[in-house]
Amino acid sequence: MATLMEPFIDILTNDGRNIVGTLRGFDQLVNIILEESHERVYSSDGVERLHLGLCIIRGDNVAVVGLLDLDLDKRIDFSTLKGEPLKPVVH
Amino acid sequence: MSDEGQKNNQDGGMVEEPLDLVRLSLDENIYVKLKGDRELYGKLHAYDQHLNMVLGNVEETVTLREIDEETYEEIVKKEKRKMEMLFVRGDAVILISPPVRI
Amino acid sequence: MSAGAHSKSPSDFLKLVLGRPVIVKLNSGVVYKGILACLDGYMNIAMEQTEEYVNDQLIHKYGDAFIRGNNVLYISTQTSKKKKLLVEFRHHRQ
Amino acid sequence: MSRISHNGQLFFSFFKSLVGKEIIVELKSDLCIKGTLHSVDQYLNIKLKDISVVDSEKFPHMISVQNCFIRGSVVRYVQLPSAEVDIQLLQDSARVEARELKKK
Amino acid sequence: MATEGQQSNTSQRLPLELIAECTGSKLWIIMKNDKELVGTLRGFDDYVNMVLEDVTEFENTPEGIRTNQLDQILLNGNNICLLIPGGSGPLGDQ
Amino acid sequence: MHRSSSDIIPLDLAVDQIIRMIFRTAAKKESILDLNRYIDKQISVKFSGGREVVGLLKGYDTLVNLVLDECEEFIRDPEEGQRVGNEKRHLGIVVCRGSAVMLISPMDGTEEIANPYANGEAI
Repeated sequence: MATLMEPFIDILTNDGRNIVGTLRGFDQLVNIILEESHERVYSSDGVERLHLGLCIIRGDNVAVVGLLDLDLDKRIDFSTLKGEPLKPVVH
Repeated sequence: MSDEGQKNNQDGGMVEEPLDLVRLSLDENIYVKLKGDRELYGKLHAYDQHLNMVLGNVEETVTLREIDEETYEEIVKKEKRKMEMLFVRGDAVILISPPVRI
Repeated sequence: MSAGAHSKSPSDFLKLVLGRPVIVKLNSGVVYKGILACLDGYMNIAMEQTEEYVNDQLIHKYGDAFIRGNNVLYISTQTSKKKKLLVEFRHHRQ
Repeated sequence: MSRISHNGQLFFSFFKSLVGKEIIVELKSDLCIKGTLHSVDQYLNIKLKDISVVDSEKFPHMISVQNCFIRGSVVRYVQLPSAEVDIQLLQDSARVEARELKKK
Repeated sequence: MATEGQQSNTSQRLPLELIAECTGSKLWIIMKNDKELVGTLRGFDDYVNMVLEDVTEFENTPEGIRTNQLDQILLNGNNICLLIPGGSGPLGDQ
Repeated sequence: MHRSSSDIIPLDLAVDQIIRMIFRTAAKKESILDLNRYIDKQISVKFSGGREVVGLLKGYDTLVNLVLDECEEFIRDPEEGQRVGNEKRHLGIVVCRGSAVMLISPMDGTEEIANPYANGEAI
């Protein structure tokens, strides 16, 4: 876990959610603890942010963990950003 | 499980356990049926006990089924894709059919 | 299957059924009929002269077929006898 | 390409030999992520560098992500650069692996 | 899972023992999904894969309950939900 | 962890304690489920796949296989998968497979409330 600056994490879950937050803990089962996290819901009329705060995501529901580049992320205008909701993982 | 060999053809050609059928298909073109109405044709380059595989010059066929809103008929569409070299994760494999063995 | 067994009948069943015509039904409901060549501890199956049925319609034939064990619901020794459709109202008596 | 070691690690070794090459990982949610293979572990979890989502207009979820970890169990396919794969070595390793598994 | 000395009072019924006692008699099996089966239990293993004889398979379809007779089967235990010793199935005794 | 409700602790301290508590419980591997307490009591059991039963707990093992007596299963609507009122079918003595068990709760202390979503408005 980067100690200098808490890493900003972008998680895609198996049920097709996109959760963003500061990484506060994790283990080898990829259980992840995020702080000040929010879910980004993508639709044809912009991105909606649902505040979640401190949350634990169970490892077996984590599909992808991305390291977010804060500067890039800040430059995005989420009100106009269009996108389709992710599909769930189908085993 | 089964100890006595069922099919005895040439050396190493014995099918003692089901995975032997896959072993005998190395470097052969095989048919793979995957979950999610997906089918693959390709040359088998590698496999393991989980049925993870690497296939060469692969053709994938995805069968999409939709119900027509008005007529409630089922519309079947097939989408094909060609890929040169593909790793396939074994947990989605349903069935593998090797070429007919002489 | 492969681990210690309360009674060894699952492995007895396998020895009994090798080389015989079987019906294999998958969790998805798809049915395979053919000669059982061999079987392993994960219920992986190797079959010959395999026929694939979806809703009782023959869809496909394979010379040999390997079926991955995690999909298997059951392996049955016999062609199923008569099929009855009991139209029964789903809500039962108390 | 380094000799592929065995004992049930065939694909772990195979993927290690492709580190630094560009691959496309297709998930069981149909999302495709292109990137440079950075590392792999025995569960075939994959780390990619300099990623880009194929069809990113539709799925802009990872625009500002450069490196990511993908869980092995959610992978459907990995499209590989065929020029980088030594087919003969791969097939031989698979035969060796099969023989070693039968000895178990 | 429970505390080590969990079988403190001996009147406890151990689940798998109850199933073992059912060997040779009818067993009603209810799966996690909509499928049910009834058959004579021949044996089972640690994974509760089961060998059954004279099996009736009950499939819930929109048109009603469809039955299927099978001679002898090896049932994969991983989708089993409920086991009812002496049970006669969703339609009661035929 | 007994603390009087009055002392308010800063968030990051709370976060640290939560994290340490989680890893400590997991590390000790001691079971948090004591089924002994429910022997001969009525319990409700929910399974993955959606089935739901109630019955008297007669036995269990470490894999959470259960023995229930006078067991009844809630009838569910085929499409919706939700219960159809309180309609049940009688099953008698039943063994529940631990691998399918998702939720166990004692019936006493459980009380049914009106379905907050009953008037059909979407969540």
